[in-house]
Amino acid sequence: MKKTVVLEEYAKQRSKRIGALKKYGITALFLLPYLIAFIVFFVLPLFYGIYISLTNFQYGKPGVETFNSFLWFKMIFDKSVMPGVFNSFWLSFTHTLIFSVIMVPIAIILPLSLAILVNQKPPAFKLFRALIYMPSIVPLTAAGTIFTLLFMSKSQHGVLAEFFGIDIQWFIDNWFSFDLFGQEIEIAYAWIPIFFMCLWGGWGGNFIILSAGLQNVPKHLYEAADIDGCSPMRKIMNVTVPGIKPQLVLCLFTTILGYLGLYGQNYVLSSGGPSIAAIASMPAGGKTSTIMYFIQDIVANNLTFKSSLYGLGAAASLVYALFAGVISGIQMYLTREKKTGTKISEAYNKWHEIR
Amino acid sequence: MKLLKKGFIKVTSLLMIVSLMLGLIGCGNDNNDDNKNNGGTDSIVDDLPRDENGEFVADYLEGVQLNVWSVIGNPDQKILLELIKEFNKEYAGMIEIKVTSVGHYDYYNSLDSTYANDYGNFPDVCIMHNEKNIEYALKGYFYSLDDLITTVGVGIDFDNAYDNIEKTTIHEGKHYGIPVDAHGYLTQIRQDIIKKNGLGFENNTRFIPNDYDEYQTLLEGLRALADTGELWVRNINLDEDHSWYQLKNGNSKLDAAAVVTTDNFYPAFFHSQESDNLTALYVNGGSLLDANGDVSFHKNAGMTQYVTDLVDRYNADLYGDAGNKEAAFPTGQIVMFSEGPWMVANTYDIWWNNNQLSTAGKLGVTEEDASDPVYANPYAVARPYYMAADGAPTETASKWYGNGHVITLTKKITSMQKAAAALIFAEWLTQGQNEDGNYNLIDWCKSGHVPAWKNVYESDAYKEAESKSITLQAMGDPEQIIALESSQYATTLISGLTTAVGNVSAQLLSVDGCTVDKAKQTMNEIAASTQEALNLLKLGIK
Amino acid sequence: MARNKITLEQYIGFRKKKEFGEKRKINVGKIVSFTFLLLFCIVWLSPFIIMFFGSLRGYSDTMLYPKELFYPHSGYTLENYEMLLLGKLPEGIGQVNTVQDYKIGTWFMNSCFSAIGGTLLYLLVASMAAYAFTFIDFKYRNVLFAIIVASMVIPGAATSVGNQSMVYSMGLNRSLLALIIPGLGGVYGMYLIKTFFESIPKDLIESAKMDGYSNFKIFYKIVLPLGKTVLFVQGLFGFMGGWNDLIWPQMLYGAKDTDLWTLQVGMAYIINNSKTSNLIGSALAGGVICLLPVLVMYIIAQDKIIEGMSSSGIKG
Amino acid sequence: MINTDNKAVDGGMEMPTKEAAKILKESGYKISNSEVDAFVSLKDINKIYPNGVQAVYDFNIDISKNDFIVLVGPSGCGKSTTLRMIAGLEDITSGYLYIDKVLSNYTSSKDRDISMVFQNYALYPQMTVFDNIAFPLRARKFRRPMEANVSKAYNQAVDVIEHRKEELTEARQNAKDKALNFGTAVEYVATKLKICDGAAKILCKAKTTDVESIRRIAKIKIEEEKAKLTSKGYSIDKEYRLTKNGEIQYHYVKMSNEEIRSRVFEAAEILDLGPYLDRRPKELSGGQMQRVALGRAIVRNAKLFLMDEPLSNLDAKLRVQMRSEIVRIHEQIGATTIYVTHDQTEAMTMATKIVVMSKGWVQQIGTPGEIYRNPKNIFVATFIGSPAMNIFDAEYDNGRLVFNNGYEIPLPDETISRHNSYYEAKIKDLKRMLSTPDFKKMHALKLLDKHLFGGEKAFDVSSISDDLDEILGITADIECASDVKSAVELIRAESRTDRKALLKLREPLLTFEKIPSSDIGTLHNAQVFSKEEIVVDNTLYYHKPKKKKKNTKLNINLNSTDIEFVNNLYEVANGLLAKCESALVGRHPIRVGVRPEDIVLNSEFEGNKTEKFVTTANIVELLGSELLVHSEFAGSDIIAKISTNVLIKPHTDVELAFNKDKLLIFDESCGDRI
Repeated sequence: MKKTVVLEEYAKQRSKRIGALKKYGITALFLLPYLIAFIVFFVLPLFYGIYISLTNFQYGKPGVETFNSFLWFKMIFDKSVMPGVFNSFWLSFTHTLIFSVIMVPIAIILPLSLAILVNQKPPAFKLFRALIYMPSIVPLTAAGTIFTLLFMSKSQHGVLAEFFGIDIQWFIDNWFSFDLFGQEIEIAYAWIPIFFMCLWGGWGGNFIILSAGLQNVPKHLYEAADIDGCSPMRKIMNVTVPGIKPQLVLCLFTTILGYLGLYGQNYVLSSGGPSIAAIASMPAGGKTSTIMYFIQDIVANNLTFKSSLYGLGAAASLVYALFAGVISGIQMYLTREKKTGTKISEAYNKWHEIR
Repeated sequence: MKLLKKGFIKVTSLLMIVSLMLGLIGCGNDNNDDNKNNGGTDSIVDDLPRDENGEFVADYLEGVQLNVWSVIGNPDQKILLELIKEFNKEYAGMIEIKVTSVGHYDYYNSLDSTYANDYGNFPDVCIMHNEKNIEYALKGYFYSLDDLITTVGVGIDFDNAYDNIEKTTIHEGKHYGIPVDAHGYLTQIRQDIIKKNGLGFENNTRFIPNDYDEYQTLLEGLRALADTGELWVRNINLDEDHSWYQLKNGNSKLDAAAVVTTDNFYPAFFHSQESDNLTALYVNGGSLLDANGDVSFHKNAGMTQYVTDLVDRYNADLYGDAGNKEAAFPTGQIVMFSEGPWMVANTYDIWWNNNQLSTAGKLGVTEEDASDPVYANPYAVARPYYMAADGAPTETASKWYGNGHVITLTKKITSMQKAAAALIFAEWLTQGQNEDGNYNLIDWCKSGHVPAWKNVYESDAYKEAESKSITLQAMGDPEQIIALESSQYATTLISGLTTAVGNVSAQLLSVDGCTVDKAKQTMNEIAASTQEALNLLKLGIK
Repeated sequence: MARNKITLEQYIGFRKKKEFGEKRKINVGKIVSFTFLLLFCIVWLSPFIIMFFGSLRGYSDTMLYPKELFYPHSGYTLENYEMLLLGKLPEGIGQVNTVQDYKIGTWFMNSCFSAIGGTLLYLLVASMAAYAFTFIDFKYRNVLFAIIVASMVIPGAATSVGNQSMVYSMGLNRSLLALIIPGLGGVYGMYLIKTFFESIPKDLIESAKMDGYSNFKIFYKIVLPLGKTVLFVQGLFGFMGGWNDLIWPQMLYGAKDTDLWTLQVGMAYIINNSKTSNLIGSALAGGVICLLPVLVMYIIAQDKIIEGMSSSGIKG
Repeated sequence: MINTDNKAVDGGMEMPTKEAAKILKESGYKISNSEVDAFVSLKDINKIYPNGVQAVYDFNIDISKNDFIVLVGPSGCGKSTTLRMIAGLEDITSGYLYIDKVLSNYTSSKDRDISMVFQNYALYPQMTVFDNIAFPLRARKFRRPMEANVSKAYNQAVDVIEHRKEELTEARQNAKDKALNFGTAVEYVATKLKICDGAAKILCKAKTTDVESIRRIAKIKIEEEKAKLTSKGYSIDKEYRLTKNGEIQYHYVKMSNEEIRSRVFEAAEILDLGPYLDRRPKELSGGQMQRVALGRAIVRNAKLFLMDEPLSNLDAKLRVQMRSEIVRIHEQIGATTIYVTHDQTEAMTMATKIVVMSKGWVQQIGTPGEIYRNPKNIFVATFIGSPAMNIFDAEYDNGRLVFNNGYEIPLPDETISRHNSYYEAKIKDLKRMLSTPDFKKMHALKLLDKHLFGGEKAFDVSSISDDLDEILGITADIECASDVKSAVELIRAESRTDRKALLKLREPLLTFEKIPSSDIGTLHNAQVFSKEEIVVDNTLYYHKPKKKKKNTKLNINLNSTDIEFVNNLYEVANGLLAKCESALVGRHPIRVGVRPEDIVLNSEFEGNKTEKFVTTANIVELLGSELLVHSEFAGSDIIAKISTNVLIKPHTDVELAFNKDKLLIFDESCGDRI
């Protein structure tokens, strides 16, 4: 028998449906261009990368590759398959870790202290703010040329050698060496020019974000701290730093990712550094190699590796992506908003009973 | 939290489906022609019009366009372009060659990326270095040419090419490229400084060292004189003051235009890495790969001698990377450096053996300087004779390494007409003769190359050209040049050898220097790592 | 200038203030920060000075008289700039196996086109997406946003090969679009804009909806004008990113299509060439040339950025 | 660190500067002033902002211990600036501030031992309530007697073991079944048995409960500590305090957790913040946040409490509740408090002493009742009391007040005599003022400025010569006469003079040193509260120019003589004098003020009331027990507050009358109450 429906109910249903449809239409209209670009140029290549890392992909001839049962991943994680690749990968891994452990705190504390100084609004602070940000807009090539000129050897008339008589073969000699779980790690002098180049121009963005954050810290908190008898140091720790916590978290996130993916500086300056004999012809077999250098050496710079070892490059970048993901996950977890407990109010109740 | 999880799964799965579907389209439509992977020529369509008995009809080629990539950069790029213009004029209407010159800095990079991603722009003919011929042929880029030549009936006959040069283009008996020329790195010498300071051999008449000992004594002599400041030096740059002066300080001349001083004078510039290493290897009978395909350059005694000599005999103060060699050589800061012959022929020769040096009285040139042939043209060029260590096998002792250029036909060619046109061009360049009878190849060789073909070398037109150019005289008989052994992993092997020598010479500069056995140990380690790279590549390609 | 008139009481108050000699509380913080910042800037900008003076040194000077950096032996010459801009080789150097002649003009235009065009397009697309993420609450909004933000972690290298073959298969690589279109999926800019849009009071949007504004009008009339500051900030970051990017264009355009190169790729090619035959002067001049436009753009925009960032309270 | 031990030296002594520095150092830079006996006193405090705006004029007040002072006034009257000056957040331009009899103009705000509650609470967002309140205690070091902690702890432990063993076991049992972690268990036991944390720790840790072993350990430890201390020359008195040859040694040490905990819990108990101690400020409501801010201030029991409009962000009901709470706390703690508000009801209900301020000037200081009953001038009268006092314009005709609608009120003789004596005093005062040299100079200035700023560039001597003579006459007997004479002769030398010469003449006239602040105060009131509101170019009175950037410096070159004065005090004083003289003689306009509750129903009121008059009640508001009748009389609308037992319907005529002895008369020109 014919389905009967209450008119009012039907009208409500219909308008609800049209409303939903319209809303989805609008969302599609707004979101689609971005989403398409995001999928086509990020998600898709990512899956294609994963697909490549599972096959012995020939750069020249796509489509001919066959599944090689995780050969590349075995090579990265199992020393016995190809010791040279294993050593060079994990060596560049340790280089990246040590360097970012040194650089990340500096790249946060230096801009933070400069931001605090500029926030004191000394005379001509606008000029200082401009000058401090300027090194970080210098493109990689220009900065590379400057620092190569600075650190060239005496015979090549490097500026440091010529003017200050520092006659160290920066890109050849070793600075010192130490062993880490039994494996001898040599720290080359070449790391010093890279360190100075990162120190010089790496943290401009952080400086801008932090100085913007500082200006949002409410003034009356400083006055309250004054009244409560705070020393300047304690004021910074209890008012300034918590005040700019969201900006600090953002800067920490981007800086960690930035230095884990260090490539430009050591490519331009020392192109992987003095080569280590044992892994010289392996991808990134140098003393200033980093993970990204290992990947780029396969994917872009070295033609023979590029044509036949592309899968290894894709696998290495996936391992790196996983590692970077884990690190930023930990960082997010550590800096999340802490939930409040009830410990103190319990103690209070007991104290109250006793009284 | 539950909603989030459920929502999360739904959205991620949606994203996955969309991207996979798009992915299939993405890599699907890569226009990968089928004939990419093997060398076979079956994919060429035989569209050549033949008359009844298999001969070609008269104008069987018209309007064929060839897209040629050439690796040759300045300064000899000009000469090649002129030759091609001439060819186009001669074959106007039949064959037209459009040449794009891609510098050696990224020739092979763009070859790879165009082949992989942008096949439409892949060249038809490549003029490239002969050592990379087989490597790229086996990547599936080039045709094997033997049967093509017979079908097209072009006058290229491989047996009158020098087989020591031709061997790099052969793989399993098939030719993958037509050799054009050969050129090793020549050593430039300031014979006037050697003569003035009395360090020449056979009582100061021969200035080119023939073996290690003579080379060593010459360098040490120059160094000793320079250290004590008695070294006579002069500047042979155009319209500079050419008068001799000693490096002793306190010499008035010295302070004025004090360019060369005791501490920036170096007897020789560092070996030009690649070709000198290979010369040392081949001259002493070594080879990059041994019979069963393993890395063996570190096993050759001569090679190890060459490397250890760097450490104990030619130590760091005999060699300097004296900045820019083109600028240091004329001023007298360095006496010997090695550079490609194409630079010598086209640039330095005319500059430094200029007539200013032979006209007495002007710019400080004395009567005696002007008259003496050695002082008049101070700039001499020679082969690196001294590379042979004392245990070197006799047949290779007097030879030297040289790479060269080669013409290859790429898989882009699918019509026999184009193949024929390409081969005709190759024949024209290597064997062709212009109207007054001498080979076109000779014009090319004038810019500092030695022909790879016997008939061209033996032709008297070449003899006459050789007499005029000191470079060709220095390069001598192509028979002496050993080209690279043909191998699929040429780049990795060469870079292995270069890194080995590079590492040792870098250690020389470093603070704690380098000892003989340390150098040996580095050689072996790098050889082992190159071997491992080889296995890796084999693994990848399987 | 109209003289300020003051009341007599005011005048008497000033006199008393002067007699009492109110101790001008010297702000120690200001003095310390001024001196430290001054020293810091001098040390930090010395590389710029070296670069600039180095590029004015003639070719032979760098070789023969290395010590005289600031007052070169044979005076300042624009030799290096001529070599780069006009391709005129100084007489001292033989043709250094350069093959491509330097097309600085086209490279500069390419760089401008890709940097400015790319940034503007990205701003439009990203702000529309940010608008959708903040103001329209469709079903899986938060989940989708979480996924997009999570993707920030994955490095460029992991997707570079896929991107490259994607761009080639779309045939983009024969035009400069290949520099612009892939960038539209960038996450950091959209995240920045979204955090700012969140600080726009919601009731503003609701009231506009009440007056019958369509979503587009709201976006165009209210949200964009309000968001001017963050768009400006992201615009500058985008421009800097686009202008200084080297790895992606270098990977994309091989050696042969030089007229598609950006300035950075061109400079890298020159610097690598000149580094081998150590024409340090021209390498530094190359550096100055690619730095100059970004510098000018930055000086114009710099106080706008800081004010924009601070007033908008970028919370991050 | 506040060194409260050395005695403050008397600031009044005269001595050569060299010696002064030495003494200052000895006294730890603490100067007190013998005359100053009040707990907190402010002498002639002035505040001039760099941009030239003067926020506070000559603020004088003496505050005795546990007073509740309220600074009240319209917004922008300088009340919170004064508070911030006392708190040390703003610099004091001139004048002396004594806190606890110590000159603390330039001591930093953390050494002034004050605590402050801000208008927007200023709580640290990232800390829990407990930390927020405990923050001041943790931030500084306190002066504590040095104690021999070890022996104290062990003695107490031994004592508990011997006598109160079962209490101990019971307390430990409680802690165990409440599953407290060790730290909180120790605190629990310590508070339960009222012993110090150290002792509680020993007891909780000691596994065996046998007395013998604990006593043995105690003896060794105590001996050890005693040996150590005596080697340093200390001896331990009964309460374990270290004494050195007699007096108790003090040292600055951070407060122990136990003490902080108990102090914070006490404050929490007063403000019943118990359940919220773990919360974060953003999770609390406005009232709770305000109480936390109060807690933070209380916990330190500082000498002085400062509150900057703490209730202004709360809703009405909560505000009333918080008011009573603050008063309760004030009585409980008894700390002197300075409270700033713009709501006069708060002032009336909470204050022991109210300071009414307007435009930077203190109008009146007094108890609420005093201020309510006899306000000093019309501003105080209208400001205090809600609904506000009704003001009428009337005329004083020797003993009678005549309103403009003919209604007359005969005045008692006592008011008349007060009226005449007021005016006579006023006239005498004004005459005295006008005869002072400074006012003479102002008079001369008036004459001169007429020409100077008339707009011409050059003047011929003849046209201004009579003014010159007059100036000479005026300034004849004051000390700058000679300079004026010489300047005039210079002008007279030529026939035409230019501005420069006149400015030269003006220079000596510009020095005013000895004008007492009270005079300036009266003239200020005259200008601001008089009826006609002299339209003063108030660009510069304390009012922030909107357009101009906030801190651009006032671009007046003060030591140049080319300054144009907006008003001239001589003129004002003269005008006032003229008015007062005319007031004495015949009819003169006057302003009459009547409180709403003093307008009574004619039939109801028996007391001494004036003639009745009939008005129509436009609006009648029922306010609980009273009626507010809005009507209109003699040209200005009035509000009467009448008890509700007579119901008045709106728009009906009603007979009202004024309560005669509550009539207030205000002088028309300077707003003072007569």
